[in-house]
Amino acid sequence: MSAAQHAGPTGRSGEPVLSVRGLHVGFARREGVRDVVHDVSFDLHPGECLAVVGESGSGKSVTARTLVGLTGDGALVRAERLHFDGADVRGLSARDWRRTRGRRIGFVLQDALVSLDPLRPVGAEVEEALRLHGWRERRARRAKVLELLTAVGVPSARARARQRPDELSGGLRQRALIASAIALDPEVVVADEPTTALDVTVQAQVLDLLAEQKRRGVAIVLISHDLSVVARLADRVLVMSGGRVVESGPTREVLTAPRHEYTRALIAAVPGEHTRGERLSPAPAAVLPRPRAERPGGTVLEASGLVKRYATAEGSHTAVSGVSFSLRAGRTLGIVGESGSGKSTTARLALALTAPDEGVVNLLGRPWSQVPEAQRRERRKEVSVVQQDPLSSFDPRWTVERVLLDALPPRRSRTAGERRARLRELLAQVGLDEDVLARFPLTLSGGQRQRVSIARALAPEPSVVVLDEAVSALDVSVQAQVLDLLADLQRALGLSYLFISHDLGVVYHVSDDVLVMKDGEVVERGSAEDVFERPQHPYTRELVSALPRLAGQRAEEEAR
Amino acid sequence: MPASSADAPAQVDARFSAAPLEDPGARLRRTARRVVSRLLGALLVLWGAATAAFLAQAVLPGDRATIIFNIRAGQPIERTPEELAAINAQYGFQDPVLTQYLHHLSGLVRGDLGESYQQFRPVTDVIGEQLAPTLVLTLTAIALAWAGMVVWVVLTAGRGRRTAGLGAAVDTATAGLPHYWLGIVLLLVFALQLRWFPVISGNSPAGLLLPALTLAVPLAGFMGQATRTEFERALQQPFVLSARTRGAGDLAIRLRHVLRHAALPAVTLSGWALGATISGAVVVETVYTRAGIGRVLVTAVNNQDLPIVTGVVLLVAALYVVANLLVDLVHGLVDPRTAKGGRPS
Amino acid sequence: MTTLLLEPAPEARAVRTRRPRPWGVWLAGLAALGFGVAAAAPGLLDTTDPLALHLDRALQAPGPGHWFGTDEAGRDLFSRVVHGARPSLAIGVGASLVSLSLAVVLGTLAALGGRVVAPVVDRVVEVLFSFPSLLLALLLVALLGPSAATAAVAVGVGTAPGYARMVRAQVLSARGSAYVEAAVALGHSPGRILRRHVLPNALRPLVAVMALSIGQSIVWASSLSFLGLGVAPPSSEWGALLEAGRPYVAHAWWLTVVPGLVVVVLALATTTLGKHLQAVLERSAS
Amino acid sequence: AGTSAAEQPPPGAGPVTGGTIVYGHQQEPACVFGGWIEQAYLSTQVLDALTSLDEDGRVVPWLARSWEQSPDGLSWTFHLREGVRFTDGTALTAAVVAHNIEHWVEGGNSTAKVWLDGYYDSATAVDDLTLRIHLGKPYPRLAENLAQGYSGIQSQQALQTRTAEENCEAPIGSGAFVVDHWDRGEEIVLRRNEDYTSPPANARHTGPAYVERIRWRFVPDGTTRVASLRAGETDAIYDVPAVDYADLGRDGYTELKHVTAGRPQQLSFNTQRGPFTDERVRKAFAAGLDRRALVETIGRGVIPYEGNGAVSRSTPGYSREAAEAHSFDLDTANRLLDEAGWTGRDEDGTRTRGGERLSVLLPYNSGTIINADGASILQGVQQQAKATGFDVRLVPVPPSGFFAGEYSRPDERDIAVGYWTSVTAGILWVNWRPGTEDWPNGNNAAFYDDPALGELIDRANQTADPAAQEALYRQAQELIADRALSIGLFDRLSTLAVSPSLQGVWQENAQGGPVFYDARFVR
Ligand SMILES: Nc1ncnc2c1ncn2[C@@H]1O[C@H](COP(=O)(O)OP(=O)(O)OP(=O)(O)O)[C@@H](O)[C@H]1O
Ligand SMILES: Nc1ncnc2c1ncn2[C@@H]1O[C@H](COP(=O)(O)OP(=O)(O)OP(=O)(O)O)[C@@H](O)[C@H]1O
Ligand SMILES: [Mg+2]
Ligand SMILES: [Mg+2]
Repeated sequence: MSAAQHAGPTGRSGEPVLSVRGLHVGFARREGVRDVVHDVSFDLHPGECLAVVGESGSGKSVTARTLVGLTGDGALVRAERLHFDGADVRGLSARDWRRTRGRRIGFVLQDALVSLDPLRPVGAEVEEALRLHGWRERRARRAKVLELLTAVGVPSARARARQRPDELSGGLRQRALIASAIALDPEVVVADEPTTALDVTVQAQVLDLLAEQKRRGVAIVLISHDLSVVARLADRVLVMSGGRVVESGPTREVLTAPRHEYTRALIAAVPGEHTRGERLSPAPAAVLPRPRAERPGGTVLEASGLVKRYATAEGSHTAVSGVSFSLRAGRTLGIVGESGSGKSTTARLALALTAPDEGVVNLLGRPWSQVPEAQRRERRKEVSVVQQDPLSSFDPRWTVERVLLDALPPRRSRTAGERRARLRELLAQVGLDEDVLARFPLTLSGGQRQRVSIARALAPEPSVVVLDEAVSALDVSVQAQVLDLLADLQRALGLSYLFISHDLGVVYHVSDDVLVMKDGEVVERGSAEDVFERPQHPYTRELVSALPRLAGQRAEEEAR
Repeated sequence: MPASSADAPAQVDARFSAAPLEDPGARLRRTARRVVSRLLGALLVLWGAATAAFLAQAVLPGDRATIIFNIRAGQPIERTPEELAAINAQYGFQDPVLTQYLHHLSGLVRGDLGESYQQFRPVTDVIGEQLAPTLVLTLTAIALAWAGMVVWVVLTAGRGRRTAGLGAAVDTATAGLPHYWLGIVLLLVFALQLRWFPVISGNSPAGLLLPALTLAVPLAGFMGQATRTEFERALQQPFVLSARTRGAGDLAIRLRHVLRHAALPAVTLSGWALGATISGAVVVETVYTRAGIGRVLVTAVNNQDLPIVTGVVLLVAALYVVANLLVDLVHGLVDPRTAKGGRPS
Repeated sequence: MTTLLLEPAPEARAVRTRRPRPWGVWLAGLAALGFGVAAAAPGLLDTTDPLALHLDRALQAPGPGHWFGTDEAGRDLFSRVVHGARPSLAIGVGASLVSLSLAVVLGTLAALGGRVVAPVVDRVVEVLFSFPSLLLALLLVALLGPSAATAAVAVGVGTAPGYARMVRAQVLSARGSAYVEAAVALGHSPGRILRRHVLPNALRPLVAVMALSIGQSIVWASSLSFLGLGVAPPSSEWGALLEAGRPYVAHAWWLTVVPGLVVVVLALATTTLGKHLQAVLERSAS
Repeated sequence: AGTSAAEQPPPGAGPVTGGTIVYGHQQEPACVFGGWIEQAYLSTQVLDALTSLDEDGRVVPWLARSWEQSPDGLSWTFHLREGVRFTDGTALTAAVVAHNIEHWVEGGNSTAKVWLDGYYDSATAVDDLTLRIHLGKPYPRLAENLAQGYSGIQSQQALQTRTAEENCEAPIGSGAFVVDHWDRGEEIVLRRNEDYTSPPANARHTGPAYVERIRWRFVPDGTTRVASLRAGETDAIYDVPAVDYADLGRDGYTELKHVTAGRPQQLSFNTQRGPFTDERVRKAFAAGLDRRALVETIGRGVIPYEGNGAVSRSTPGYSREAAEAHSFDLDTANRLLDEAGWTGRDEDGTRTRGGERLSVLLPYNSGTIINADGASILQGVQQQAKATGFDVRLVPVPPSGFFAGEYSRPDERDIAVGYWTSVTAGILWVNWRPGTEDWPNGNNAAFYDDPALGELIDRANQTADPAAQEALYRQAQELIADRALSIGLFDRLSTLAVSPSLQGVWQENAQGGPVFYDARFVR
């Protein structure tokens, strides 16, 4: 094991609070033990933040869980050294582990949004940490809970403590979770993907919160697949791939001068202003360009004054109010906004899957939302959709083949042979092998599923595709491939995209024009450059400023 | 058998950035609206049950006056019109069906359930005096079932193949125990051999345990099956791991977090059990010699003592309505998320 | 390198995806096969007449010659149990079929019936729910006479409302699913979507439920026998056997224990298979 | 289980007065007074009747000191006991009794009415204590019939002034006990009548009863009843399951067994329709059954086999000859069926004739009339009849359907099964009287309308000389047996098991109900 493989103390003195050497973790399978983490080593000092990055399945979470003795069922953990605060934890009893967890090592789980007991008030969850570690007095606990919640930036903590997770926003939930992790002033906080699934603005707040802990001398292990997040907080980075550490070193060094090819690909895959018009993934997707009749120029999809209200227990809730847009042929219109801002509702209105309360949608110059569904059915092949969650958009009983066949317009391909040929063509367009046809979507990887979803959308040969969070669930590298694929397809088929995402970088990367939504309203619109370079509306400005950037980009910006 | 998986919890929703602080007037209005609609629903159910009972009587074979007469006499023979005239006149059996139905309904509205054909007593009396023993029996049984089920599930669910398998097998086996068999066996063992309990339970407190157990054991198995599935599902939820990272122990997690998540199907089942008592209890009442609605119903049906039958049907419907309300209430307490929009299903 | 197992703790198990226990499933399958053979061709398992009297051999305990003992008229209990499989399973399967078909119709109507039909169906289900199942059985027997078919219908109708609610919830969730939205977006007709997506997906869990309900139905039907409403004797239907053996419970335990065990074994077998089926279906669905 | 011996009273213990008897009975009636045997048992505790029967079945005085018939047999004079008071304070007078009889006939007790129907004309009070009953036809066994529990005398004032509910729940009589209260579904508690002065002549003591109270509990389940006796929770139980009978006796419990007189459990053939219209087929059915073996095995030696299809062995005038007709003989059975043309056999082994199967329908009232043992025996009948080629279809009829009159018509059944308790062979009249247009006989289960048989029974009923009367009754039974109109199966029993610490319980001789008047604890 070379010294370079583990991040040694960089200019820091003193004993590391966490010291790991030669960590291997395997899981017992029927076939035997399969290692998923190989030979991981690192040291972590007080007040230091170590980031572990890598794509999905690279062993980040397993490594993290091992640090608190919760690796998992049938886990086989081997390590040359596993020291916490100078003491070997390898032989720790269950009881000792329980005393350590929460009190000395705080842990923020990956699935933050579902990691709080949904039936209990969040205050009780934070309180539990205190109760488990010797805070006998109820009143003192309560007071401490309020103090903690306030400290992590929960406004009107007293009221919030009494609310359940489903009554809180993602950011507040994440903060409550962090509050419970730091409740007992642990020496180490392990934060597994603490900002995934958060809006940019909230993400920035959470990162600030962790930075604050760091300042107070807490050692932090930050796990993320998002390099831009890492760039903001970490002192050192550990890049993992396939369960191995492929590169490690100080953050700036790794991000600006990556040595390993994998790290480089990872960095290149992050979309944003720099990547506009460029490929994100190294290998070009295999696209069969298909000659196609030129679409008439001009507007393909046009909405004006859309309003949609939903009845709720509290009364009526306006999800979309006064939204207008027009999508031009062969172009991409991006819609960006935080969660709940009405993006998906706008998409459903555009697809005429739901009727607007006010306003109209025209498709290819003809009325679309105003006509009865029976008349629309015939024209639905003109506009396709790639839904937010690909998996749930497939009938679980159907194979990929059936899914795609079902989407073929009946008239175009009559014979089985023709249909077969069309399927092959579609698969080639989205870069999938033919052998996925027989498989169930469940058994496909996220990227494959998204490709199937795109293939289905392409099957009727539409002119407009509505993409609702088409890449949100994907890893950066997979996301890069899919974004490249979309771009290729647009070029080859002359498609028009209505592209919806909460990720500013992604929207910036793909869009010609951008709509920024907040609370159901469009607060800003214009060309991508205008919106992102010269934001007018305060909200947009806030969004853009909160946009995390890679250390490398930062450096460039500073240089400019 | 209510489906547990069907009552999907409200989808976790990050959209409400914070619960809006609502004005109390709106909440009051909403509550009032819900109460009124619940009441209307309850009335509809009662009306439906009363109508069903009436229709059932109308379709039953045989001349009602003859039956009443024959049962009073203990002889199954044909009667002459003269013999039946008095009874027909007394109960209005000669009237058109619609008249009888309206008469029946108007009686119900006045709270008059009529008089037993065989006991010559008001139905409200007959049922009233049997209601308490039945309720005591059922509620005790439900409580026992809960206790047993909770202990068993918490001890065995999700604890490795063998233990969990055993736990599930015991659930299934107990759920499949017929009441009358279990009842007799418990009686012979605990009352006759060991003399721990009286053989004839009557309505004594000491005599309550065995009959309640007889009802409780299969119910516990039944509830256990549903609870176990949910329990094992909940054990895999991230918040469990989250609690562990705070240093919580296994038992504490099972009791404080997981149990509550797994309890909902059992709550629903308890409500159902409260309503279904009548059918289950008759067996236990017979074996243990307890008074109760079950035996009243069986006797009444055998005697075609229709006012009592109708009375019991209405009572059960009312119990069902109450049980449902309670279940909703408890649902709301256990899972406050459902309280907002009302119980799905 | 040192090897250590970090807390092979229960929490770890929680992470594991639950796999069915293959041996349990095998055993259940074997039992189900046995029951199936007994029902289809009882002659293969037992060649004697289940109703033959042997007055000289009344109330003999289980032993050689009479595996399960004899009853008060010297009839061989093993033979009766074997020949009772057909009516018992007929009740179990019949009741499940009655109940589930009713549930499918009511549940689907309640979910998709719109503003007029759905509330009416909802109320009907509620009234059915609140109607004492015992009374229902008593009425049905009064109308149709005691028989396996009556018992099946009585149990089936009695358990239908619970399943109807389940179906309703399933249909609603399938209808609101993203794949249905995808089908709409593809321009498929409502009928086609109902046939291809909503119903198949909503009804799929019922296969497992059906397996679960078979054993339960037999137990419930056997309670009807207790009230003299079950299958007419001398049928060897297990519920009837149980009831017939009840007066002898203190003297000839086998008359109740054996049929009781058989019912429990059947319930265990169908439940195990049902759960397995459910797991298989879920694995391919979630 | 539960074979522990009964707790014997300690040595040197003697009878004491006072205490509460806990008695486990099987069925709960709707009212105390009524037409059911369950009601008769209860009525006997609280109501006195005019007459009683002694162990030999002879009528002895009760409320009536003595009685005589007019020479033409058309009027009976009953001399009532003096000084008897109902528990509401009113006195027993002839007018009161006359009112009672009118009350029964007018629907107050239809079973009592059945016994008087066709004979009774009117009842008048000659003076305070002399009652005269006028008959339309002579009825020499009137006094015996009035000994049944259906004929308990109630206070006229109570009948007239109290509600139906009150008279149902706690009728006012002059009996040894009064109804204290009734916890429906559980028990009726009877309290001693402290002023009791009117025990029947066959009672063993006079004055008030020894015990203070009787808790008459309703324990429907046989196993539970036995268990409760063994556990000491009851002092006496009714209807001991055959399978427990021997054990209880061995363990020291006193067992009482009364074969109720009247019609035994028997099979009546439908003589109007179906295969049994042919006498040979009826006889073949009878000969094809080994009824004795069946009853003795399933009845475990407790339930007596009864071959007589008309009356049971305890009925005065019983014919043994009739009982022994139709012994088990497969050859005869097969020969008779061949003769009757049922020569074919289908694949089940059922005989056929001209394509018609020899299939017969046997409905029975499950639960009340036919208990578990009875049902087993019927299944045995079905199985045995199979050997000669009968396909007997058993149909258990729930009580509601039964009383609704299902399977009561000739085209609905081939065999009827059932019993009817009675104190005399006069039951023959009830069961075999030919029906007429204006006076149908729903109780004629064989639908056998033979004026000759009817006339024979009627003549017997009206014959005052006991020996001559019994000879005529025997003749009727033999005629019934000879034509195989109905064949016997087993006698209906009233059984009691009593704890050794309770002595002096006896069964009244009309229907075998328990009498607790003379009972006392030994302590
Ligand atoms: N309890 C377990 N049993 C068996 N295998 C497991 C278990 N937990 C994780 N694994 C496997 O270990 C590997 C690493 O998983 P891990 O969760 O550490 O990935 P990750 O890097 O955190 O990915 P992500 O970014 O998706 O969270 C995966 O192949 C995973 O399937
Ligand atoms: N069917 C519905 N019934 C009631 N309210 C709804 C419904 N669909 C959406 N809403 C509400 O409308 C608002 C906008 O929802 P929408 O799904 O369009 O947001 P979004 O911008 O797509 O958010 P996300 O990024 O979380 O997907 C939210 O407040 C949501 O709760
Ligand atoms: Mg992870
Ligand atoms: Mg959305």
